[in-house]
Amino acid sequence: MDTNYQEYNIRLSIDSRLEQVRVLSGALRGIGQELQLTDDKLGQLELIMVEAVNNVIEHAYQLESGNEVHVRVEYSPQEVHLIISDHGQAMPDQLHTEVRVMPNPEDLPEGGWGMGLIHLLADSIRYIRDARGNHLHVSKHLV
Amino acid sequence: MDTNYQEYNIRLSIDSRLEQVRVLSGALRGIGQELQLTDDKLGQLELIMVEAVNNVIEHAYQLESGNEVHVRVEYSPQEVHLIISDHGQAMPDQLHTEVRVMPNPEDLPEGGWGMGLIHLLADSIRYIRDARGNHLHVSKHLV
Amino acid sequence: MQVSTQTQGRFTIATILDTRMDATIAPQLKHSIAQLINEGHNCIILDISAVTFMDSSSLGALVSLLKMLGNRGDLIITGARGIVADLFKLTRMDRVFRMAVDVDTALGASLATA
Amino acid sequence: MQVSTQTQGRFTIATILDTRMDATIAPQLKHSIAQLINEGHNCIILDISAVTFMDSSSLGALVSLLKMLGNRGDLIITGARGIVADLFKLTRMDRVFRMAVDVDTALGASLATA
Ligand SMILES: Nc1ncnc2c1ncn2[C@@H]1O[C@H](COP(=O)(O)OP(=O)(O)O)[C@@H](O)[C@H]1O
Ligand SMILES: Nc1ncnc2c1ncn2[C@@H]1O[C@H](COP(=O)(O)OP(=O)(O)O)[C@@H](O)[C@H]1O
Repeated sequence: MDTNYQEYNIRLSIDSRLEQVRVLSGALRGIGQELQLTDDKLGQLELIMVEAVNNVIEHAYQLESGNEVHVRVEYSPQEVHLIISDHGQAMPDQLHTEVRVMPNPEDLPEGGWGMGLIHLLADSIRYIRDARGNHLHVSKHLV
Repeated sequence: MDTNYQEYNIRLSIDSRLEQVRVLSGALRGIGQELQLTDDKLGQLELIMVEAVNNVIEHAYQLESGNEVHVRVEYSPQEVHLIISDHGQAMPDQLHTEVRVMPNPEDLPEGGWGMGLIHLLADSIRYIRDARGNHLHVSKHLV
Repeated sequence: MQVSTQTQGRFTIATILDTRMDATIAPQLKHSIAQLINEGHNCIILDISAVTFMDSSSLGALVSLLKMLGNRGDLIITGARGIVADLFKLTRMDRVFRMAVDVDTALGASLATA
Repeated sequence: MQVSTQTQGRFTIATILDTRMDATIAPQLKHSIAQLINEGHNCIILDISAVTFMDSSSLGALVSLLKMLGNRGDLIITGARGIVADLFKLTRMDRVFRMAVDVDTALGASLATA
């Protein structure tokens, strides 16, 4: 447990239903405002979180409610970490190991941007599977 | 699990350190703003939560870090429930069963207002002890 | 989701009144604009200047509407800002949609090219 | 915690620059105002108009400062609003502290009673 008083740590969790994602967004924005993140950084963190959580609900849990989606927010003045955890189906490896190619705009895609956006917005991405589930660890520099 | 789309549910948790309480406050404010609570109600909910969480950290956990403090926020258009949970020392019964007498202002008290404030601000209070710990359940009407 | 509509010449201006366009809103968004299209409103200006957050599901819904219109009409997006504008840029979908800073600019540009 | 101080006649105006007065801030608050008192500033106007949230630990810190001053001086609280004003009322500590809506009112009232 980190004892640096400049570091903040909070865990958020919701049930795996898309309509619950907005309260998670609200919580993240409130945390960011309390810690005086800029609107820019906060918007980017919100988009990262929502895309990751939507993926968990839609793919890892196949839109089945009654499962927990966890988001851990770790803040230091240098960077913010978001750890999105689930105990559903794991993500295919190439989705997090390779920078994902965005769908071609000319094809008029209606989806498939989620992980690509996370790759573009994050400073680093790590995906870990352990006994407690799948953890997408994303970091974003603040300075 | 409630499936009414108008109901929102989120669980927040921090480590038992007073300096972490502000991120919990930030999260609650962000949630309240997302759900369009008035500033008045939101301020009251924040004071209830902070007083309860301070008590958990100071009394239930005796200012010992490394313990979890959980806050569950349940929203419906009619009311908000806050459930503050810990696995520390339980609260003396008369603190939640009786409306607590506030310290006399003339005595120039330097504390002892916490539970009294919660009684004054909440519409109902319940304290439950079970295998998972102590749960202070507070509700506040919105209409 | 709340949308207010208004007619201006050959254009139907649909203004999103919510501040959030996410995966819950996307199907509703698709439905209400599709309804406008089915009623014969083929030149739509979608004003999203009130929107402070948008995710890729909503972007997908907008693309489906663009396809629905095909070359029978127009869908112009106005007022994207902050992270909403970023979403269009990062996905390069700002090249596919006609976009304008605000409704007046969209109307002006359309007159000029009419 | 950040406090800015300024002198006006016999008054020292201490302005809290933080928006939050909580259990983490309370000891710092106590310390910095106690220091002012120890330096001989006995008539203090504590302007908390920037504060949007205050808990009972901070209220306790203010009471300890009031005690420290005893009848050697004055501690006037200005600018309490919203839930901060409610905290003083709910605990009935608004009867114990001299309170004013803003610094000017506090200074005016003090002149009138001087
Ligand atoms: N958390 C996840 N768990 C399992 N599979 C996933 C997860 N996230 C994404 N996927 C799979 O990868 C594909 C691409 O995901 P993504 O790039 O986010 O686009 P989208 O979700 O819009 O289709 C998804 O369609 C899904 O099959
Ligand atoms: N969550 C708790 N667990 C155990 N004891 C508690 C708890 N909350 C309060 N107490 C006890 O009750 C007393 C009164 O609490 P309270 O009215 O909140 O005032 P304060 O915390 O300011 O002293 C505390 O001093 C403590 O001894």
